[in-house]
Parts: sequence; structure tokens; C-alpha cells
Amino acid sequence: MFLLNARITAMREVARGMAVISIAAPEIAAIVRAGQFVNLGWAGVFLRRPFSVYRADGERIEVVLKAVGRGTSQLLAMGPGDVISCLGPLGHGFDLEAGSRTAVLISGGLGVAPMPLAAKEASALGMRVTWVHGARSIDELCSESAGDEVIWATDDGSRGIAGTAISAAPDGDVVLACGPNRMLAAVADRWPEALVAVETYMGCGTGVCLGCAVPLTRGGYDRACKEGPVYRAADIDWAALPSHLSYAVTV
Amino acid sequence: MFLLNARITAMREVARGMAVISIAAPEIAAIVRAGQFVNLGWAGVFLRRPFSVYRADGERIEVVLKAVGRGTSQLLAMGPGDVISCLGPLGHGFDLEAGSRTAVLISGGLGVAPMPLAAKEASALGMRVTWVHGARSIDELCSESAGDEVIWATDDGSRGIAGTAISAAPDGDVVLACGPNRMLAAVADRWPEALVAVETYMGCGTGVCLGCAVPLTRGGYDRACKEGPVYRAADIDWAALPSHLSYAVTV
Amino acid sequence: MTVDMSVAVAGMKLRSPVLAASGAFGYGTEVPLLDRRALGGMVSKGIFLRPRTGSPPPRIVETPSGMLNAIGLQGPGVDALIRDYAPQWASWDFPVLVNINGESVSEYGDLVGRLDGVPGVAGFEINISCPNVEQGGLYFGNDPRAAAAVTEAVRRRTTLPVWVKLTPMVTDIGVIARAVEGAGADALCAVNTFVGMSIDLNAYKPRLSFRTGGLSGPAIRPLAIHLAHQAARAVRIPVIGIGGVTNAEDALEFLVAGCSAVQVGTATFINPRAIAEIHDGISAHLELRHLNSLAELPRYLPRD
Amino acid sequence: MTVDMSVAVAGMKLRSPVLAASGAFGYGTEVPLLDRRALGGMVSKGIFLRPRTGSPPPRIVETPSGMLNAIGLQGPGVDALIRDYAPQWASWDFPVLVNINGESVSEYGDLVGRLDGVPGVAGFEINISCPNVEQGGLYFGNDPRAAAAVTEAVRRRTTLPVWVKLTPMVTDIGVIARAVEGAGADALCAVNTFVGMSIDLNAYKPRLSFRTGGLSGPAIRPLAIHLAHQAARAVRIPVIGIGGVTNAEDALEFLVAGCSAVQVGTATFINPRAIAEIHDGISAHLELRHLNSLAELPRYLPRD
Ligand SMILES: Cc1cc2nc3c(=O)[nH]c(=O)nc-3n(C[C@H](O)[C@H](O)[C@H](O)COP(=O)(O)OP(=O)(O)OC[C@H]3O[C@@H](n4cnc5c(N)ncnc54)[C@H](O)[C@@H]3O)c2cc1C
Ligand SMILES: Cc1cc2nc3c(=O)[nH]c(=O)nc-3n(C[C@H](O)[C@H](O)[C@H](O)COP(=O)(O)OP(=O)(O)OC[C@H]3O[C@@H](n4cnc5c(N)ncnc54)[C@H](O)[C@@H]3O)c2cc1C
Ligand SMILES: Cc1cc2nc3c(=O)[nH]c(=O)nc-3n(C[C@H](O)[C@H](O)[C@H](O)COP(=O)(O)O)c2cc1C
Ligand SMILES: Cc1cc2nc3c(=O)[nH]c(=O)nc-3n(C[C@H](O)[C@H](O)[C@H](O)COP(=O)(O)O)c2cc1C
Ligand code: FES
Ligand code: FES
Repeated sequence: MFLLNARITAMREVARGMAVISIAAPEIAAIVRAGQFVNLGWAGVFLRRPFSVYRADGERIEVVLKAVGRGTSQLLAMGPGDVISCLGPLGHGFDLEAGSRTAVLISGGLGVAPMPLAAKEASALGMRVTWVHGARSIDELCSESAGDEVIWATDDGSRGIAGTAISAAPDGDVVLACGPNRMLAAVADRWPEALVAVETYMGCGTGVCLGCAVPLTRGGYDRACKEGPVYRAADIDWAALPSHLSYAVTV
Repeated sequence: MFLLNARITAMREVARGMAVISIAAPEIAAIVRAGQFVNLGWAGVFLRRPFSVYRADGERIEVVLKAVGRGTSQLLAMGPGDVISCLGPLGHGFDLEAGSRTAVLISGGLGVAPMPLAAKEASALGMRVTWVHGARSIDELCSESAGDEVIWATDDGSRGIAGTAISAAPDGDVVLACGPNRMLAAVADRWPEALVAVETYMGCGTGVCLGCAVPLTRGGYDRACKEGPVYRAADIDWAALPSHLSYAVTV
Repeated sequence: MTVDMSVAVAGMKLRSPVLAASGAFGYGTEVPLLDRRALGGMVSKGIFLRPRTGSPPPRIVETPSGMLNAIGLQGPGVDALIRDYAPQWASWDFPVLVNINGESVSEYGDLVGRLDGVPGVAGFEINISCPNVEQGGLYFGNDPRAAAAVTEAVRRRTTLPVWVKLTPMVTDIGVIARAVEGAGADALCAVNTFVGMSIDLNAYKPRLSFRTGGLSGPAIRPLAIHLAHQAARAVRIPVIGIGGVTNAEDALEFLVAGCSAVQVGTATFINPRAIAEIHDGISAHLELRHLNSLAELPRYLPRD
Repeated sequence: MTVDMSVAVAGMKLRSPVLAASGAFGYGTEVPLLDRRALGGMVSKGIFLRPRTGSPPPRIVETPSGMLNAIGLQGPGVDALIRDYAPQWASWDFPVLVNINGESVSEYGDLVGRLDGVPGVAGFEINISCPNVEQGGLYFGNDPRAAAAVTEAVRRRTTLPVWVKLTPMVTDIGVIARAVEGAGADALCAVNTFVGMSIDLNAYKPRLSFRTGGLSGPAIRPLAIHLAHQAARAVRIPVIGIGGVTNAEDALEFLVAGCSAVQVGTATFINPRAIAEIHDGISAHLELRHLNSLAELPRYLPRD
């Protein structure tokens, strides 16, 4: 885990109001795994804000976001040259094991966030990667993708299949999903073994505050920032997991 | 009184660490009088910060400052194009009456702040203006001046007379002074009729909170933001006025 | 559609649930840039029977998301208030309540007796919660018997609305709230400032000359919402929420938590247009939710 | 010159006055980037006799300069603590105190009885001030008799240091402080979080599932300094200041106000290096003032 004062190096729009920010954080870029996140801090917010790592190369990591509140608005108002505090990599990402032949990645809205790294890791393990991208409409669909096959699904049919990403998704040896907690609950119904990345409120991001409680089907709570944010879908007590978080509701 | 979202248009250094900021605030520039102040607010501070108006032309006002704390440091880190909230003009400035022949302006350190406007108003009333500039050393002496005669005084003798601005100052029909409260107390000893601009903590700047209490020789308190910040020197109970404020201690 | 923003607080009809808090508007005579249409009412700066000089400076310290003040209830006394301010209030189109202070139970009663019937005085906010005076103030606010005694003394002297302003510095605000309700208060105002201290690391002593001050501003908002909510759950009379309201969302939190109205103090120092913006923001929220009036706003006030 | 930063708190020698607060470091086993040399000691996350699941999410809300938490004292219970954590603590070069919780006076005593003598357990911080549990916690903290009873029950079971952590939610913290001192506490920790509430304007109900939470962070600092100062004035035993310490200046304010040491909680969530920076900043301050040791720092503690 590293704590860096990291410079924003670039910013690009990938959907209406959705942007990718590049951050110079070589130490983190070198070791981050798909599904892990960074906890970003800057003067305008009190608590840090967690963001999945979207891409990583030798020097930089990327995060993708939309303005859903005060913090994300402030972050989007920054630009190349601005410095933010970057803590990471954090959490337990997608555990992909060699041996599977096909991987299906399902993302709703901002749930694209961990997918480029996941596609890369799955490909490296020899899997054929199908990424199903869902959003409300074509404007809100992230324009970037990865993998061997890409399927689009929009609620209003403005691009790809009309319907949800779940209904549009084929089966696969491994299914990975990220998006609104409500969508993940539906993933859990169809693919109990799917690996899903959940959202919770976070205090510390490092496992010490117990703020990020994820209710488990076996009872009790896990820490999204430590045991998670990636879980086996069937392990989560979806009814007890708040589904109103912003990241979560922004399909 | 106006409340404006005002753009910073320029910034220049006038002594070591001392800068003048120009702000586009035409409504205020049009009516501000010498000794009045503006109360500036921006995202990084909770309360607004009061600053004397240094100069004013048709469109812009200027303030001069040094970094003495969090707020002033933030302000100095801003630049042209940044927008700040500007409330003013506030307070009761120097009441200059026609009929006096000579005006002596005495400033210590940042106490230069109200003087350019004061020099202009005194000149307009036909007075001969002598401005005595004091500071610890030549580096801290504001490089700008106004008036018919300028006298420099530094504690270490690195420019002008070695000694305080007070010891260097001639007598005049009217004496105006601004600087550390301790210096103003000395002014009051020599020229009880001098008009002096004092510093206090301020809550509102508009006369409603009673936070800016100035202890009076006749007992009780005035509001620096309303009856002041300019007072007849003999009217202030100097022993009861805090002399540790930052503006005040930065000679 | 225009939303009906009016609210009746114990019989006093207010055109807006947004009021000016005591100490943040002086006597209302020099409030800059105030958009009066938005103002439901004003509570004047705290007054004693006799003039008071207040505390020596420094009286103010900034703190994270808040400020400490120790003004010490500087004021001209009741005679000057009746002479200089009440006549102006009489011509205004919103009610002005006078914030009442005393060093003894009888002083509170006498002060209200003097002001009852004076044109311009629409009601009283009884301050039993000022942390910044040596005598009176907080002492009456943190003992249910003393709080009730003050309320009764005042109640006997007037038929105008009597609001009692509670201190947060108590173990159980519900106990004080019920005591004051039982003694005849028409409404409760929750809360006054919290006692705080800040240390000057050059002088190694408190920054404020009074040593301590009252904390106000957004820093205290979550605490104030909780206390106003607890007070509202404890009594049947209306509760007016106070503490750290800076925008419409903040005000709505108090209203949803069971308050009939809110008062705004410190926020107006920073944004002299705060009252109008809060008023308009509440109205916009109601409109967005297709609510025709403030009365239709859902409340969260379990009585268990 | 190196400054002597050590301090003895009721006989327990600490190498630094900067401690890790309960709930902000878990059991100390996964504290990221911690510079241990700066740490005077650690208080573990609050523990009950039996395992506890804690509160449902959401458990956290950000507020102006602070946060509300309602964790609900999730924890593995004393057996797991003795098995999994105490052995690790035994090898560390700073003392670990266990934050003790109970639903009854006897439970507090029993828990300390179980932990007394366990290698790695250097002392106890008795939590009579947690706002986030239905039973116990705050109930014991706001009644001087109950507070004394818990302290006595614990005192009888151990000769290790017993620190008692006070709640700010009381009318007079001095009364509780004296009661606890009389019952045998070695030191006081002031303060725990303040109860607060935040309302979700979409759902029109509290944001936290537990309805209320404890406010921590810089927002409460001026209040915490005042309360720690009041406690220090009321008793002869050491007081450890807690609440909103984020940097060396904040810590120094508590120390000047009469505290022997400070604990740091929330700030470490934002800056995992906070403890070391605070330690080094205090040392630099002392050096700048030509003070050779922390003991020479001037204090402001009038006993009137
Ligand atoms: C592991 C993880 C990975 C995430 N990855 C991404 C990502 O890649 N891209 C993205 O856009 N968003 C991501 N989020 C969500 C993102 O962290 C929140 O949207 C962001 O914190 C909102 O901040 P805000 O200041 O704009 O919102 P605020 O105005 O503070 O609040 C609005 C909403 O933001 C959420 N929120 C606020 N504070 C926190 C917090 N401390 N922790 C979690 N949620 C909070 C809540 O839902 C709240 O209702 C992720 C969250 C988690 C837990
Ligand atoms: C009428 C008036 C005119 C002023 N004109 C100028 C000027 O032209 N140029 C200039 O550099 N300074 C001026 N000052 C002083 C200036 O306002 C303070 O130096 C500034 O507020 C410090 O802010 P800070 O955030 O940097 O300091 P902080 O870090 O907040 O505190 C450091 C010190 O700043 C002072 N201070 C902080 N807040 C306030 C406040 N709300 N009101 C008053 N003082 C405060 C205190 O002395 C405090 O000890 C003036 C003050 C007054 C009252
Ligand atoms: C400078 C100042 C002066 C105050 N004076 C009084 C007063 O005279 N009487 C009173 O009851 N409350 C007084 N208060 C308390 C406010 O009315 C209000 O209860 C408190 O500030 C919390 O609200 P806020 O956070 O919106 O400011 C004062 C507050 C401030 C900041
Ligand atoms: C997430 C969280 C969990 C906490 N858990 C405990 C606890 O288990 N026992 C306890 O006595 N205090 C607990 N506290 C209170 C802190 O120890 C501390 O008293 C309080 O947070 C104020 O300090 P701070 O502002 O530095 O955080 C907790 C605080 C937070 C923020
Ligand atoms: S966010 Fe603190 S434990 Fe997960
Ligand atoms: S600063 Fe508020 S009255 Fe002067």
C-alpha cells in the first residue's frame, strides 16, 4: 500500500458526463490488480473517496467517474497538473484462476470501472473475454471497451440490445460484474458463482474502521475495503445491502 | 454594499512576500472611500477575511497582503481568472475635511494598505501629503508609494531613516496611521487626534455580530466593521485592544 | 405552481419557515442585502433589562466548519430597545421576537413585563442557554426546575408567544423540553451554541478573552439535528431547529426531523443572501417532489 | 538537541504523548503505513465479552469537517481477542490497552477479569460512552453513580492501568470525572463521540441505519478541548484528550489545556501518516521554543 501525492496527467470524456482521469502513480500502477481501488483525497472533501482502478500502465493509473455529488464534481473540475493524494492499491480484487475458457464481464453504467483491467487479466490467463456493457441510453454508455467480443445493451434500445446487460449476457465459465447493487443482486440470482464488485460507504478504506460493512448470507459483515470489494455473488445478503448509493444508482 | 462574485485580474509583488491583488469589482470601485474594506470569501475558508482597499479605479479594486495564515496563503496561491466572493465596501473610512493644509500618512508594514486611497483623497482636498513608510528592513518595505513626499524608515536602517516610522514622521494638520495595533498606540501618544485604522477579528463585517469589539476610552465597545475601522486615536483604549493579531504584528 | 411555504408556530402564522437567529442580525436595522420576502421572522439580539458592555476582545475564533463566539450579550438594555428599535419593527411585514435574558428568574419576568404590549414586539424567545455570561444563561438551561421556573415567570407576564431556547449542553434534552412545555412554553428553539475552547499556542492560553465561547456553524449541524429531533419527540409543542443551517438541504433535514421551522445564524455572516437562497431552495425541493405546501413534507418523527 | 517526548500516564511510561484511539486502528494488526516509533500506545477497537455483529449498513456519513459513525461495536468477543491479537501485542514495543464494553456492570468486571494478566494487554480503557449500542455504553457514562459502579467493578479485577473514557453528552463532565476518579480510575479519556443525526432527503429518514451516530473529527475539536480541560480541572488524575486531532497544533492545544496525552482517531483515515506527523510536529514546536521536554510545555489549567 502506498500513499502518494500524485499528479493528474490527463482527462478524457468517455460518455456524457463520464470522464477518465489519468494519475501519475507508478508504485500503484506496478502492482494493482483488477477490482482493486484507490482512495483519493484532496482539500475540498473530508473523507477520501474510493475509485476502482480502470487501467494501469507502467507509470499511470486511470479512474473513471461521473459527478454524483460534491466530491466527484470537484474531482472532475480538476485538470492536468493538479495534485491529489492517492492511497492504494486497496481491497481484494477479482481472483481469476487459470483453467477457465470463457469470461463474461457485465457492467452497468459506471460499473465499467474495474473491467478493462479484468479483461486484461482474463486474457492473460487465456480466456476468451466477452464484455456486456449496459446503460440507460447510448449517451451514457462508456465509449471504451476491451476483450474479444463486446455486446451493448441499453434500456431504451438506442444502442445494441434493448434491455439490461444481464438479459443480454451469455453464460461463461467465469462471470464478473460491477454496477448498481440492485443489478448485482440480479446477477446473483442468475450466476451465484459470479464475482461482483460492490459499493459501500467507506471511512478508512484500509480495514480499520468497519464502516464499509457488507452483509453476508452466512450472517455477520465483511469489510468491502479488505475482504471485498469483490465477492462471490451468492455470499452477499443483497436485501441487507443498501442499494441507494450514488455509484450504485447511476446506471 | 455589494456582494459580488469577482474575478482576480492581476497580481504583483510589492515587497518580499507582499502582493497586490486586483479584483474586478466595478460597483465597489465606484464608491469605496479610503479606509474602507472588503470582506473576501472563497471555498477554502469558513469566515470571510477583511482587507482594506488599497487602490480603486473605474473597474477594479486592489488589496495588498502577505501570507500570515491559512487564508492569506490560499489567497496568494490564486491567480488571474480565479473568482472570489467580495462583500463591500464596508466600514467607516478616514473622514478628511477640506481646510487642512498638510496630511502625514504613517504606515507600518502591511499598514500601507489604506494609504494610496488616503493619499489620493487628501490630495484631492488640496493637502500636501507626506507618507512615512516603516518596516523591519528594506525587503519588507512596500515598493509603491504616493503623495508629495515619501520618507522611508527601517528598523535596521537598510533603507531611509534607521528607526520607526513614528520617530521619522513630521507633524501635520492631519495624521493618518495604519499598522500594528502596538504602533498605533504609540501614534495615539504623540498625536491623540490622529485617525488610525485598527485591526480586530471579524465575524460578519457588516455590523450584526458584535465580534469586532474595539474598546473605547469612554468605556464600552464599538464595532470595528461599522463605526470603524478608522478611529480618532485618543478614543481607543489601547491597553484593552489585542495587539497580537497577525496583520498587527507583521511590521 | 407556487408552493405554500407558510407555517403556523403555536398560533403565530409565518410566511416562511426560515427565520433569522438571535445574534446574527442585530436588531434587524442594518441587515445587508436581506431579501425580506424570504424571511419568516426575526429574533433580535439577546437583551437584558439593563445595558451590558459585553466581553473584551477577542470575541471570535474560526474553527473547522464553524466559529466560537463570546460576545457576552453586549446590548443597550430594554429602554433603548423600546425607544430605538421596536418602533421600526412595528412597521415591518414579518414578526420580530425579542431574545430575553436575565440573571435571575424575576429579571426574566420583569423584562417580558416591560416588553409585553410594546408595538413591534411580536413574541419572546427566552434564552436560558447562553454560554457566554457569568450569571444566568446556561445555568437556567441545564436544570429542568430552573428552566421551568423561568418559563413560568415569563408566561405569567404575557399572552404573546413564548418560545424557549434550549442549550445542547445537557444529558437529556427531552427532560428540559418537557419541563419547559409543562411550564407553558408555546414552542422550543433547539439549539443554542455548544461550549468550546481554542488555545493560542503563542500565549499558551485561550484565544478568547472569556476563555470559552459558543460553537456555531455547520460543524454542529448533525448534533443540532439530533437534539432538535429529540426535543420534538419529547413534546407536543412546535420545535424550531437551529444550528449550522447554510442551505436548503440543511434546513430540510431539520424540517424532516420534526421541526416546524428553522433559524439561520452564522451562515448569513458568510453569505448575506443565505436566508433567501434557503427559502427558495426549500420551495424548489417541494415543487420537485410535487408537494403543494410545506405541510405536505414527509416527517421522520417516530414517537417510540 | 532531541526533545524528550515521553510522558508517564498514571505510572505507565509512554514514549510519546500521541496514542491511537479506539476504533480507528482495529486491533493494530493491519495499520497501513504506520510509523510505530511515533506511537505512544494503542487502544484497541471496543470489545464485548461475546462476539457482536454490529449495526447494518450504512454505518458512516460524512459531515462538515467530520463524520458520523454507527459501527455498533462489531467485534469477535474476548476469546478471539485473546487468541488472535493479544499474542501479537505482546511482542510490540508500545503498550496496547483494550477498550472494554459491557451491557451490565458485572459484564465490564468479567471482561476485565478475563483479560487481566493476558500477555500483551497493558491496561484497559473503559468505554462508558459509546453512543452506538442499545444497551450499555452511554447509559453508564451519563450517570455518575453508574459510571462509578462500572469503574469499581473493573478496578477490583485488575492492577493494570484503568482509564475511563467519558462521554461529552452530559450536563457537567466534572461530576462524572470526579465520580470515576473516586471509584479508582487511573486516568480519564475525554471524549468519545457526540451523538448526531443526518437525514436522507430522498428517503426522508436518517442516513444511518442506527438512526444516529457518533460525530468525530475536527468539527468537534473545540468542544472536546473544552471538555477535556473541564475534566482536567475537576480531577488530579491524568486526562487524555481526544477529538478532532489532525495535526501537531491540535494536539498541542489539548496538551496546553491540561491533557497529559492525546489520542488520534478519524484523522488517520484521511492521513495514514497522521500519528507520525503529529509526533514530529510537537517535537519541532518544543524545540523551537527551546523546551527540552514535553514536561516543560506551559499548561493553562487554572484550578478556580
Ligand atoms: C470500492 C469502490 C469503488 C468505487 N469505484 C468507483 C469508480 O470507479 N467510479 C466512480 O465514479 N465511483 C466509484 N465508487 C463510488 C464513489 O466512491 C462515490 O460515488 C463517491 O465517493 C461519491 O463522492 P461524492 O463526494 O461525489 O458524493 P457525496 O456528495 O459525498 O455523496 C453522494 C453519494 O456518494 C457516496 N459516497 C460518499 N462518500 C462516500 C464514501 N466515503 N465511500 C463510498 N461512497 C461514498 C454515497 O453514495 C453518497 O450517497 C466506488 C465506491 C467504492 C466503495
Ligand atoms: C478592517 C481590516 C482590514 C484589514 N486589511 C488588511 C489588508 O489590507 N491586508 C492584509 O494583509 N491584512 C489585512 N487585515 C488582516 C487580515 O484580515 C488578516 O490577516 C487575515 O484575516 C488573516 O487570515 P488568515 O486566514 O491568513 O489567518 P488565520 O490563519 O485565519 O489566522 C491568523 C490570524 O489572522 C487573523 N484573522 C483570522 N481571521 C480573521 C478575521 N475573520 N478577522 C480579522 N482577523 C482575522 C488573526 O489575527 C489570526 O490570529 C485587515 C483586517 C481588518 C480587520
Ligand atoms: C455572534 C453570535 C451571537 C449570538 N448571540 C445570541 C444571542 O444573543 N442570543 C441567543 O439566544 N443566541 C445567540 N447566538 C446563537 C444563535 O442564535 C444560534 O443559536 C447559534 O449560532 C447556532 O446557529 P447557527 O449555527 O446557524 O449560527 C449567537 C450566535 C452567534 C454566532
Ligand atoms: C469508526 C469509529 C469507530 C470507533 N469505535 C470506538 C470504540 O470501539 N470504542 C471507543 O471507545 N471509541 C470508539 N470511537 C471513538 C474514538 O475513539 C474517538 O473517541 C472519537 O472518534 C473522537 O476522536 P477523533 O475525532 O480523533 O476521531 C470510534 C470512532 C470512530 C470514528
Ligand atoms: S472503510 Fe474502514 S474498514 Fe473498510
Ligand atoms: S464583524 Fe460582525 S459586527 Fe463587526
